[in-house]
This record gives sequence, C-alpha cells and structure tokens, in this order.
Amino acid sequence: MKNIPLPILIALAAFIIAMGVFVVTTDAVAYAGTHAETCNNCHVMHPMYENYYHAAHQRAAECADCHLPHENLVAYWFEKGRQGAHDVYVFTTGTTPELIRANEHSQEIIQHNCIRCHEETVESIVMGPQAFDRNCWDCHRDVAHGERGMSTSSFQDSTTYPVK
Amino acid sequence: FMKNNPPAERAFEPLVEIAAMEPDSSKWGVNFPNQWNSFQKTETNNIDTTYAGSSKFSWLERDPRQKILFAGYSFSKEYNDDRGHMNALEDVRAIKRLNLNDEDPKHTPATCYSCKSSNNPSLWDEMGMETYDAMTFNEMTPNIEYSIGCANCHEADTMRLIVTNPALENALKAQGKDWTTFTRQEMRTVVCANCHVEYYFAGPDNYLTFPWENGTRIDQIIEYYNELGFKDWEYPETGTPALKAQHPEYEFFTAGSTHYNAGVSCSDCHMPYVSDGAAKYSSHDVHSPLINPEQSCGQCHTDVEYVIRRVNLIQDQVAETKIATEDAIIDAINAIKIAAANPDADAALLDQARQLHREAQFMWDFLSAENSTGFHNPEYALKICADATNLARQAQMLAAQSVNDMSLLATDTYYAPAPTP
Amino acid sequence: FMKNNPPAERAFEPLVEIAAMEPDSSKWGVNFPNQWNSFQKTETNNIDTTYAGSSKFSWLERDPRQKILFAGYSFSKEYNDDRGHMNALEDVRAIKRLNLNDEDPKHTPATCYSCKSSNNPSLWDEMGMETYDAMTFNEMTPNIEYSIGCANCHEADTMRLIVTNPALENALKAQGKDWTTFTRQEMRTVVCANCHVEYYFAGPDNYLTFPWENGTRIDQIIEYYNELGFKDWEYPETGTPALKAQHPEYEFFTAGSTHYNAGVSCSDCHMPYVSDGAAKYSSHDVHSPLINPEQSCGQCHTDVEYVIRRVNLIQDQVAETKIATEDAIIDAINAIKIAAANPDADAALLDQARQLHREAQFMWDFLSAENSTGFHNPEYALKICADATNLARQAQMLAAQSVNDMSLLATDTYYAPAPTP
Ligand code: HEC
Ligand code: HEC
Ligand code: HEC
Ligand code: HEC
Ligand code: HEC
Ligand code: HEC
Ligand code: HEC
Ligand code: HEC
Ligand code: HEC
Ligand code: HEC
Ligand code: HEC
Ligand code: HEC
Ligand code: HEC
Ligand code: HEC
Ligand SMILES: [Ca+2]
Ligand SMILES: [Ca+2]
Repeated sequence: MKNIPLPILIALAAFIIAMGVFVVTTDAVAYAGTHAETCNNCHVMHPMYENYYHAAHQRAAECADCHLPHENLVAYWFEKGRQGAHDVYVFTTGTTPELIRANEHSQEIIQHNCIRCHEETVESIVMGPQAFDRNCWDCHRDVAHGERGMSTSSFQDSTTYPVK
Repeated sequence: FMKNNPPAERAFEPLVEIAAMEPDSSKWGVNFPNQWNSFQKTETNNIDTTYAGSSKFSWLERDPRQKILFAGYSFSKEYNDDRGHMNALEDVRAIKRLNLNDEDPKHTPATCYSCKSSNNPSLWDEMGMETYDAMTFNEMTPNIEYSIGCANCHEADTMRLIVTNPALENALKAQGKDWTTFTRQEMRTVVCANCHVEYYFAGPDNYLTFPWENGTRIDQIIEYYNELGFKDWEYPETGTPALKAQHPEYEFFTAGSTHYNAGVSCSDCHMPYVSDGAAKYSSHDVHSPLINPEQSCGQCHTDVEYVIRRVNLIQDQVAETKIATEDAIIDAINAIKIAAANPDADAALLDQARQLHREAQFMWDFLSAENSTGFHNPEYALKICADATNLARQAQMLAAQSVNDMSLLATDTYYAPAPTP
Repeated sequence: FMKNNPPAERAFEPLVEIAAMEPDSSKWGVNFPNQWNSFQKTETNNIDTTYAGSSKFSWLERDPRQKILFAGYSFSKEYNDDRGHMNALEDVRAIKRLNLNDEDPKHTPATCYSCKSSNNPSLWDEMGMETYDAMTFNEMTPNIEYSIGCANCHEADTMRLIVTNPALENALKAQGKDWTTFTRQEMRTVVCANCHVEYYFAGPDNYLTFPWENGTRIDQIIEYYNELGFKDWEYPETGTPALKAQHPEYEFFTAGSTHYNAGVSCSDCHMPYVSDGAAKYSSHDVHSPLINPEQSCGQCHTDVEYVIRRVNLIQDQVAETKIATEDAIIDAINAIKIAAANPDADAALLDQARQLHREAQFMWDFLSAENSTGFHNPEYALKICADATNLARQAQMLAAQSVNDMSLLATDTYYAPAPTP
C-alpha cells in the first residue's frame, strides 16, 4: 500500500466507489442473470416481454433459455457478452431499428433450444436423410411471443388519455 | 405511482385548454406535438406507389377508359388520386367538377365541404346539417378556413374518437346501431367512415346521406338506389340512369375481408404506432402503408417482404380483371348507344339493357373508387368483377336484341371503335 | 443426440428390412405403426363437410349442370367426390367411366391405374412406363393388388419423400427442374404432385403426360393444349373440341396462393402432426382439414374459429360465382348447338365460338375439379370465374352472329330451356 502514491490510491478508491455506485444504481449484476424482467429493463424489449409474458412459455422458460446457446458454458457466456454488448451499443447510440427482428444467427440458436427441450417430442419428425429445414415457429407462430399484433397492444392501452 | 391513480386521473396534463370542436389543429398541437407534427406531413407527402400514393395524378389519363365510363358526368372533367388530409380543402376548391354558378340549378352545394374541413363539426353544431347542406358551395366558402383536422376525429376534452359527421350518425341509426357503445378498436375503423364511404345528396336540399338502410354490401346498396329510383346522372346517348360510387373503403373493407374479420382496423395499417425516442404514438401522417410497410404491416407480419410481394400479386390480379370489366362495360355502352338511337328499338328490352348497364357500372365503380386496388378485400373485388362483367355482357346482348342488329355484338370496341350511330 | 451424429445415422432403427418399392404397406407398418394405423383410417372415413369430405356423393346429382357440361363424355356417366387413399383401387374399378371392351379402340388403358396403386413403382421399374401405359386396363388388372401405399411416396431404405411417378419426373424435367435438389419442405408438396395434377394421355399408346411444358398456370396449360391441338372429346351437337380438367390441386395451389407463397405445404394441412404420448408424427389419415381444424390449422392460426368462418366465406363466395359461370357456359352451349345445326352458319364465326367455349369450359373445370372449392387459392379461383364467364358470353354472342339469330342470346337457359334446334 505504502508504495502506491496517494493520488493513485485516491483515484483507485474513487474508481471502485464509482463502479460500486454504477453497479448499484444500474443493477449491472442483474444483467449477468437470466430474469426476463432484466431484459425488459430496456424499454425497447418491452413488447417482447409483454407478449412473452402472455404466451405459452412464460411458465416454462426465460429469455435466455431460448435466446442463448446452451451446449456449454463458454458458448453461453461468449454469446451473452457479445449480444449484450451489441444491444447496449445499439441502444445507447440511439440507432435502435424501428422493427427489431431476430437475425439468422439468433434463429439458429433459438431452433437448437426448441429441440433441446422438446427432443423427445420431435425425434421422429426431424429424423431422416433430409435436413429439417424449417423453424419450429413457422407453425408454432404464437408460442414464444404470443399472438400477432400483441407487440403493439401494450401501447394501445395508452395512458395519454382516458376512455369514457 | 401510475398504478395507484384511478384511471380517470391517468389522463394527460394538457398544457393548454382546447375548446370543444376547435377547428384550428395547431392549437391542439401544443398539447400533442408528435401527432401534430406527423399530421402536418400529409401536406407535402408526394411519394407514389405502383397503383396509388400521394401525388395528384389523373385517373382519366392513367386509364382513359374512365373518360368514357364517366362521360357526361363531372368526373370526366377531372378526377385525380387522393392526397394527404391537409390538402383536402385546397383540392376540393381547385377541382373542375365544381359548378360555382349559383343561378344554375345544378350548382355545387355546400355539402361538398362536408368531408374537407375541421370547421364542420362546430358549423353543424351551430346551424344543423340541414341548413348547412341547403346552402351553396359559394355561400359556405367564407365559413371554411381549415382543411381536415383534429376536430374531425377527436373530442377535445377527452381526446377519444367520435363520430362527428351527422350523416354517419344517421346511417348507423338507420341500421339500429349506436356508435357510443362501440369499442375502442371498432372506433379505430368507424372514425374513418365519417368520410371514406359511398354517399349521395338526398332531396332538393342536398342532404348528405349514406345509402346503408338495407346494409352496406354492394347488392344491398344497389337495391337501396333501385328502390329509391335514384340516379347520379343520365349517361349520354344510352339514356342509362347511371350511378357514381365514391370511395367506399369502409363498406368494402368491412364486407367480410380477412383483416376486418380478424379484428384489424383502418388505423392499424394507416396510422401505425411509431416511436419518438421512448414514446410511442399513432402516426397521423396517413397515407399508403406501402410507403412504410415495416411499421404498418411489420407489427403483425414478421415477414414484411412476403406481404409486400403478396400485395403486388393481389393488386396486379385485380387491376387486370378490372380492365377486362371496363372493356365489357364499354362494349355494352357502345351497343346501347346505337340501339337507343334507333326509333324502332324494343323499349322493354332496351330498358332492361340500361338497367343492367347501370348495375354493372356501379359495381365496377364500387371496386374502382375504393382506393386500394382490391387489397382491402381481394375476394370481394374479384367476385364483383365477375358479376359486373356478366351483367355488362348481358346488357350488350339485350341492346342487340332490342334492335335486332348483330353488329352490336362487337367486342373490344374500346380498341377498335364500333361504328357510331 | 442431434449434434453429434452425422445425419444419415440419425435415422430410425428398422425392426424389419423393407424391400425397395415394396407394394405391401402392412410390411412397412411393422416399422412405423403410427403412420400405418393412421393411414388405414382413410379406408373407413366417411365424414362430410359442407362442400367436400370423405363420402362418395355424386357431383352430377349435387349440381345437375355438370351433367350438361360433361355431356357426351364419360364423366356424365358417373362422377363422385374423392375418398381416402385406401379406397383408390376399389373406386377406380367400380366407376362407370371405364370401357372394359378391349376390342373397342376407345377402351380404358392401363394408364388409369397410374395413381391408384402402390404396385406401380415396381411395375414401372420393371417394364418401363411406356410398356405399362400401352397395355389395357384389363391386361394390367392382375398385376395390381394394393391401393395407394407407402411406396407411392417414400423410398424404402431412407424413408425420404420421392417422386415415384415417371410422368412427374418428365414434367419437372421439361421445365428444367430436378426434384432431387428440392428441399424437404418442397417435397412435402411435390410428393402430392405425383397424382393431384392435371394430366392427359399422349399418343395412341396413352403415355401419361402432365401439360406443363409452358408452365403450370391456367393460361399456359391452355396454350399448351391449343398448340398441341389436343381434345378430350367432342362436345355433342356443338362440335366443340372440349377439354376435361382433372384435380389440378398442385397447379392451383402453387399459382401464387397466399399459403404457398408463405412456404406452407400440402402436408402441413392435410397431414398435420399428431401426438402419440410424447412423440409426434405426421397423420397419414389424409382428408379434409375441416374435419380436424385444431390440428390442421391451429398451430399456425391460434384463432381456429376465425379461420373456419373464413373458409366458409371463401367457399360460399366461390361456389356462388362458379354457378354463375356454369350458367353462362350452358347458355353458350345451347346457342352453339342451334348455330351448329344450321347449314348456313358462318363457319369462321362458329369456330371462334367453339374455341371460346372450349377455353371457358376448361377454365371453369380447372377450378371446379380442384377439390377445395377455391380455398387453395381464393383469388385465382375468382379471377378464373371472371375470365371464364366473359369468354362464355362472348362464345354465345359469336354463335348468334354466325346464324344471325337473336333468339340465341337468351340467358338462364338452364332454368328455362331454350328451344332445341
Ligand atoms: C420459448 C422460447 C422463447 C422465449 C422464452 C423468448 N423468446 Fe424471444 N423469440 C423466440 C422466437 C421463436 C422468436 C422469433 C424469431 C423469428 O421470428 O425469426 C423470438 C424473437 C425475439 C426478438 C426479435 C423480435 C422478432 O419478432 O423477431 C426479440 C427482441 C426477443 N425475442 C426478445 C425476447 C425477450 C426479451 C424475452 C424474454 C422476455 C424472450 N425473447 C423470450 C423465442 C423465445
Ligand atoms: C440496453 C438495452 C437492452 C437490454 C437490457 C436488452 N436488449 Fe435486446 N435489444 C436491444 C436493442 C437496441 C436491440 C436491436 C438491435 C439490432 O436490431 O441491431 C435488441 C435486439 C434484441 C434481439 C433481436 C436481435 C438479434 O440479436 O437477433 C433479441 C433476440 C434480444 N434483443 C434479446 C434480448 C434479451 C434476451 C435480453 C435480456 C437478456 C435483452 N435483449 C436485453 C436492447 C436491449
Ligand atoms: C427451457 C426449455 C424450453 C425451451 C427452450 C422451449 N420450450 Fe417449449 N415448452 C417447455 C415446457 C416445459 C413446456 C410446457 C409448458 C406448459 O404447458 O406449461 C413447453 C410447451 C411447449 C408447447 C406446447 C404449449 C402450448 O400451449 O402451445 C409447444 C408447442 C412448444 N413448447 C414449442 C416450443 C418451441 C417452438 C420452442 C422454441 C422457439 C420451445 N418450445 C422452446 C420448455 C421449453
Ligand atoms: C408443420 C408444422 C409444424 C412444425 C414445423 C413443427 N410443429 Fe410442433 N406441432 C405441430 C402440430 C400440428 C402440433 C399439435 C399436435 C397434436 O395436436 O397432437 C404440434 C405439437 C408440438 C408440441 C406439443 C406436443 C404435445 O404433446 O402436446 C411441441 C412441444 C412441439 N410441437 C414442438 C415443436 C418443435 C420443437 C419443432 C421444431 C423442431 C416443431 N414443433 C415443429 C406442428 C408443427
Ligand atoms: C390490412 C391493412 C389495411 C387496412 C386494415 C386498411 N387499409 Fe387502406 N390500404 C392498405 C393498402 C395496402 C393500400 C394500397 C396502397 C397502395 O396501393 O399504395 C391501401 C389503400 C388505401 C387508400 C388509398 C391510399 C393512396 O395511396 O391513395 C385509402 C384512402 C385507404 N386505404 C383507406 C382505408 C380505410 C378508410 C380503411 C378502413 C375502412 C382502410 N384503408 C383499411 C392497407 C389497409
Ligand atoms: C373529415 C373527413 C375524413 C376523415 C374523418 C378521414 N378522411 Fe381520409 N381523406 C379524406 C379526404 C377528403 C381525402 C383526400 C384529400 C385530397 O385528396 O386532397 C382523404 C385522403 C386519405 C388517404 C390518401 C392519402 C394519400 O396520401 O394518398 C388515406 C390513406 C386516408 N384518407 C385514410 C384515412 C383513414 C385511415 C382515416 C381514419 C383514421 C381517414 N382517412 C379519415 C377525408 C377524411
Ligand atoms: C362523405 C364524405 C365526402 C363528401 C360528401 C364529399 N367528399 Fe370529396 N372526398 C372524400 C374522401 C374520403 C376523399 C378521398 C378518397 C378519394 O379521393 O377517393 C375525397 C376526395 C376528393 C377530392 C380529391 C380526389 C379527386 O377526386 O380528384 C376532390 C377534388 C373531392 N373529394 C371533391 C368533392 C366534391 C366536389 C364533393 C361534392 C360533390 C365532395 N368531394 C363530397 C369524401 C367526401
Ligand atoms: C383522420 C382522423 C384523425 C385526425 C384528423 C386526428 N386524429 Fe388523432 N387519432 C386518430 C386515431 C384513429 C387515433 C388512435 C386512437 C386509439 O387508438 O384509440 C388517434 C390518436 C390520437 C392521440 C392518442 C395517442 C396516440 O398517438 O395514439 C392523440 C393525442 C391524438 N390522436 C391527437 C391528435 C391531434 C393533435 C390531431 C390534430 C393535429 C389529431 N389527433 C387528428 C385519428 C385522427
Ligand atoms: C393488427 C394486425 C395486422 C396488421 C397491422 C396487418 N395485418 Fe395482415 N393479417 C393479419 C391477420 C390476423 C391476418 C389473417 C390471417 C391469419 O390469421 O394469419 C392477416 C392476413 C394477411 C394476408 C393474407 C391474406 C391474403 O389474402 O393473402 C396478407 C397478404 C396480409 N395480411 C398483408 C398485410 C399487409 C400488406 C399489411 C400492411 C399494409 C398488413 N397485412 C397489416 C393481421 C394484420
Ligand atoms: C392451408 C391449408 C391447405 C393446404 C396447404 C392445402 N390444402 Fe387441400 N384443402 C384445404 C381445405 C381447407 C380444403 C377444403 C376441404 C373441405 O371443403 O372440406 C382442402 C381440400 C382438398 C381436397 C379435397 C378434400 C375432400 O374432402 O374431398 C384435396 C384432394 C386437397 N385439398 C389436396 C391438396 C393438395 C394436393 C395440396 C397441395 C398441392 C393441398 N391440398 C394443399 C386446405 C389446404
Ligand atoms: C399415388 C397417387 C396419390 C398420391 C401420391 C397422393 N394422392 Fe391423394 N388421392 C389420390 C386418389 C386416387 C384419391 C381418390 C381416392 C378415391 O376417391 O377413391 C385421393 C384422395 C385424396 C384426398 C381426399 C380424401 C377424402 O377423404 O376426401 C385428399 C385430401 C388427398 N388425396 C390429399 C393428398 C395429399 C395432401 C397428398 C400428398 C401428401 C396426396 N393426396 C398424395 C391419389 C394420390
Ligand atoms: C395423374 C394421376 C391420375 C391419373 C392418371 C388418373 N387419376 Fe383418377 N384420381 C386421381 C386423383 C388425385 C384423384 C382424387 C381427386 C379427385 O377425385 O378429383 C382421383 C380420383 C379418381 C376417382 C374417384 C373420384 C371420381 O372421379 O369419381 C376415380 C373413379 C378415378 N380417379 C378414376 C380414374 C380413371 C378411370 C382414370 C383413367 C382415365 C384415372 N382415374 C386416371 C389421380 C389420377
Ligand atoms: C400420400 C403420400 C404418403 C403416403 C402414401 C405415405 N406417406 Fe409417410 N409421409 C408422407 C409425408 C408428406 C411425410 C412428411 C415427411 C417430412 O416431413 O419430411 C411422411 C412422413 C413419414 C414418416 C416420418 C415421420 C413422420 O411421421 O413425419 C414415416 C415413418 C412415414 N411417413 C411412414 C409411412 C408409412 C409406413 C406409410 C405406409 C403405410 C406411408 N408413410 C405412406 C407422405 C406419405
Ligand atoms: C404452416 C403454417 C400454416 C398452416 C398449417 C395453415 N396456415 Fe393459414 N396462413 C398461414 C400464413 C403464413 C398465412 C399468410 C398470412 C400471414 O402471414 O399470417 C396464412 C393465411 C391464412 C388465411 C388468410 C387468407 C385469406 O384469404 O383470408 C386464412 C383464412 C387461413 N390462413 C386459413 C387456414 C386454414 C383454414 C388452415 C387449415 C386448413 C390453415 N390456414 C393452415 C400459415 C398457415
Ligand atoms: Ca392517394
Ligand atoms: Ca372427398
């Protein structure tokens, strides 16, 4: 301790305090977790949260169960960091697209997760020499995020004005 | 804290108080800058799509058959595609269809302002629609200052959607319906029916009326006009008591279209929610959804490219079939003209021919004047084409029979004109 | 298990070995009891829906216009609604359309077995389709033991879906397509095209052929038959070189229907997944999806009631418009008959009338023989009605012109028969 110059000590302490405050006020640790409510912190995720909440999987799965790879911990944490950094970057730079859509990479992850949980059910239909070339949600259009149009319904209950 | 307040108090905090039926939208805009800003964009929008869009292109030039189909009626003078709501006043005042000679018994009445201005709700409130409609267009002009605005759709103190046009209120009543019991989602369609509907002027005092007493389906509307013996004009040389259909988007869309039956409203497609940073609001920049399909369709259809390709296919199919129907009607018109010029024509057969011409043309127009090139209800559009073509051909056959002249059966006379009478 | 095994090894562990093209489905059923059990249900299914279903009701009785429309052709003798796959053999052998007199040059050829039996793949493999088709129905009968079965759709060792009918292989090749490159989802539609397609017998040896060289849309098929100068029969008294359309479900569905364009396959609706305990499998009990809409439509459309109401509306609209088209064609037929009986008729005009009658009737039949009452492609169905009605009326007018006889313009002659020649 003695060898460390005081200004640096102060700076270090300040940094630690600042980080602490940052972590406490922004609840950064939560982002390492899997609570659906955490994703919902970002208001742009609100429609997805809202209609996930009303869909079939709310009792069964959290966002990360579908949206992050689960074959091993490395893949899981790498993808979590990568996606998180991407989302935060897009969000803070204000370049959030009007229409958020899962990209192909995400779709692949999701598909693997459907099969991971439902392996027994789909065993006989995905087998065979030809690849099972469609996404589960081509048919199960509502199981993950509820009925179509629900993404906007949360806004239709606008609080801007009362209804007589 | 939101959750603890009773709903009534969850309302907006108005910056300024808006008088009931305030015609000046910019005053409302102080409280609702997003809605007002987007609304103003309707004035300068100029983007066209394949079949529609926001420029003022001429239908008579784009499809010269329509010059023939509206011959003798004001629509053959000028008929343009519609533009944004902020242009309504400018456009109605500039159109060559007006007859501003008040001495002429056929002068344009004040009724033509009914769907063009936010001054109307307060004017109707003050003088009543009967008095309003009995005035001439010229007489009304000084009272009309603003184009369409907030007061045409909203109640000032609550901002809820309301029926502002007494003609709509009457038409709903005639069907035993009370709009104050409608749900919010229903109002998101009905509010457009203040204007986007087929109408006619009843009686000598031009009382604005929607022909819905028997219902809003095409056969019910034709039945209504037939019972009434109403005609918009007499088609020149054929003597047909012709009807003009005007923008029946509401009737067309609600006639069992897939979207209407699924609970989708006009506003879902034409006024999608858009975001301003954090806040979402309804875009008041009302125009073709094909200009911003991600917002308009994307909230419900994940594959936006797919639905756009689909719209193209539907519209191409309808446009092609519609032209075939027009050609058939023109063949009928040319035949009836020759028959009508013949003093020896069988009057009963000729009248039957005219009646079928009247119905075929109204059916075609119902589809044509509906501005989505069939998309609002594709199957209805094509069924109407099938029925109208069948009637037009039968009209032509009756005309030929009435004068016993085979040359009247010539087809494609639009391309190779038949000998004139 | 998915990730670690190479695809080929992910396959099932067969209990018994199945020979290539094994015609006996019960042998395959040892390995796949769920599929085999559900497949057997197609034999006893008897449930009807509003417009279709699995009973053997007569079309000629349900819509007697068809007796007139098919007059002079075998279809006017007996024409029933289709039933489940296990009945195909019984039904083809019992139908009054057969001509089992091998001395008659118009005897029924073996080709009529092409789509009715699981014996075919191995027979085609042994003797080639040319030899097969050159035989008579009677000659082939001893070789045919089983109705449709696993071998018509699956490759025995891999269970993948394959094209088994050489006519389909040829037709795809003529379009420059190679089915072995198709994806699994594509095969879930193409496998039905082994049979659910329009076909004709080419040449004196009745070679089974699909008329797809120009494409599979209705105008392209008509063009193909016109170029070939092909006719199925000559319509009696009118002399029209008439065409019969047969079950073009594949061509109809793939002509830009909303479901096809969205990537939905025949199997998605007609062979939905059903579950047996934990595992799910494709139901091989193929029939109208309206019998079990929860399974057939319910995964994609959560509001099953809505889509069912929608099917009803689509089918009602199509059925009504289709009848109007039939009436127009019958008017044309009655007019052409009278004209054709007249030795002074203008031959050129009369031939034009016949050509339009031929096309109108084939268009109508294309829609009518397609078994979904328009649902597979509602807009296409209605556009076809509009076009066919237009042509039928023009045929009628030409017939009247050819003999200069106004009485031939009588309409609704189906209801009030026109005077016979
Ligand atoms: C049961 C699995 C599952 C769960 C749980 C789930 N999702 Fe999804 N998510 C999906 C699927 C499937 C899609 C659609 C991908 C597509 O359409 O290509 C999707 C799409 C999305 C999209 C892109 C929007 C779109 O329509 O393409 C976002 C953002 C998203 N999810 C966020 C979330 C959030 C936040 C949560 C938790 C509140 C969550 N998801 C929970 C399966 C799931
Ligand atoms: C910091 C705000 C924020 C948080 C917190 C957040 N997101 Fe997002 N998310 C975004 C933004 C912004 C986008 C749009 C990115 C784009 O389209 O490039 C997005 C896009 C997505 C997508 C679609 C794009 C893709 O990668 O396929 C998914 C899925 C998604 N988020 C899931 C989640 C999940 C799961 C969580 C919680 C673990 C979460 N998000 C938390 C801001 C956030
Ligand atoms: C974390 C594991 C998990 C993942 C990942 C998952 N599921 Fe599920 N799923 C479940 C469980 C558990 C249930 C039973 C839920 C219940 O009934 O409460 C279920 C239920 C279902 C059901 C039947 C429920 C209904 O009411 O419709 C379907 C269909 C389904 N899942 C499809 C999918 C698809 C498609 C995906 C991928 C987009 C997916 N699942 C991802 C665990 C999972
Ligand atoms: C072609 C459409 C289709 C596709 C693709 C599809 N499913 Fe299904 N799935 C169905 C249908 C139909 C059912 C209902 C079966 C029933 O009613 O018995 C179903 C049922 C289920 C169930 C519930 C089974 C039960 O016991 O109730 C699960 C879980 C499921 N699917 C998961 C998946 C997964 C995971 C995938 C992707 C590998 C997938 N599905 C792909 C149509 C599909
Ligand atoms: C499901 C979406 C949808 C609904 C609901 C809908 N529309 Fe449209 N509307 C469209 C599309 C798509 C077009 C075609 C635009 C084009 O061709 O550029 C269109 C065109 C129009 C046009 C002409 C636009 C132009 O560019 O000139 C008007 C006016 C219109 N609609 C009014 C209405 C009214 C009024 C209602 C309710 C009664 C309604 N629409 C309901 C999608 C919709
Ligand atoms: C007060 C009457 C009135 C009401 C209410 C009204 N409209 Fe209009 N609308 C018009 C008139 C008039 C025009 C044509 C203006 C012009 O061409 O100058 C028009 C034009 C349009 C256009 C064409 C715009 C373009 O750029 O081509 C669309 C789309 C449209 N309206 C949709 C709607 C919808 C959706 C609603 C309900 C939410 C609605 N309108 C309510 C009178 C009205
Ligand atoms: C019931 C409401 C209503 C009445 C009454 C009405 N309009 Fe309109 N008008 C509309 C709507 C809605 C549009 C936009 C849709 C369209 O153009 O088809 C429109 C569009 C127009 C346009 C722009 C497009 C064009 O046709 O060139 C003109 C000009 C116009 N109206 C003139 C008139 C005149 C003149 C009258 C009286 C004869 C009249 N309007 C009566 C509702 C009305
Ligand atoms: C053509 C009809 C029409 C006109 C004109 C109109 N609005 Fe609206 N407005 C609507 C519709 C439809 C909604 C959606 C209401 C709902 O969802 O209940 C709406 C919603 C709103 C809302 C609620 C929040 C939101 O964005 O959904 C506000 C605030 C509003 N309008 C303000 C205005 C103002 C200010 C004007 C004048 C500049 C105006 N409106 C003109 C039809 C109109
Ligand atoms: C509020 C939700 C919603 C909106 C917004 C919406 N749709 Fe739809 N759409 C539906 C529903 C629900 C169906 C009915 C079929 C179903 O259940 O999947 C449908 C069906 C369709 C179909 C199939 C019908 C056919 O005839 O092919 C097309 C195409 C389509 N929509 C295009 C569009 C386009 C283009 C837009 C934007 C202009 C749009 N939709 C906006 C909900 C919506
Ligand atoms: C989107 C769902 C869907 C798809 C995809 C589909 N069909 Fe159908 N099919 C139906 C419906 C609904 C009916 C009408 C049944 C009725 O009227 O009872 C039908 C009717 C039929 C019938 C008559 C059934 C009976 O009861 O007699 C046959 C045969 C048929 N389809 C074959 C096919 C073939 C072959 C394909 C692919 C080329 C196909 N279908 C694709 C939904 C579908
Ligand atoms: C080997 C020829 C062949 C193949 C391959 C074939 N079908 Fe058929 N299908 C027939 C015949 C023949 C009938 C009529 C049997 C009868 O009426 O006795 C029929 C009848 C049907 C029916 C009517 C059943 C009823 O109960 O009314 C449907 C639906 C059907 N097929 C759908 C399909 C679908 C979907 C496929 C592809 C997955 C398919 N078919 C493949 C020859 C075939
Ligand atoms: C390219 C395949 C194919 C050929 C070749 C074919 N059929 Fe069919 N047949 C079908 C299909 C598919 C159905 C079920 C759909 C339908 O009935 O419309 C069917 C149905 C039938 C039915 C039951 C329904 C009815 O029409 O009463 C009979 C009987 C029949 N065929 C007899 C014949 C005869 C006789 C021939 C030879 C002239 C023949 N088929 C040639 C495919 C074929
Ligand atoms: C009319 C055509 C047809 C006939 C006949 C047929 N199948 Fe299938 N079969 C299919 C289709 C389509 C699939 C779905 C394949 C896919 O999704 O890749 C399928 C899938 C299967 C599968 C894979 C698992 C599943 O259920 O999806 C098995 C195993 C199977 N069939 C066995 C049989 C057996 C055993 C028979 C005879 C009893 C038979 N099939 C007859 C068309 C047929
Ligand atoms: C594999 C998924 C899938 C299956 C199975 C399916 N559909 Fe659809 N359906 C769609 C898609 C995708 C659309 C296009 C509109 C959209 O994007 O939602 C659609 C559109 C529709 C529409 C709107 C089109 C119109 O003209 O009104 C109706 C109605 C419909 N489907 C009925 C049915 C019926 C009935 C069945 C069962 C016999 C069925 N569907 C089976 C996916 C499916
Ligand atoms: Ca326009
Ligand atoms: Ca059947």
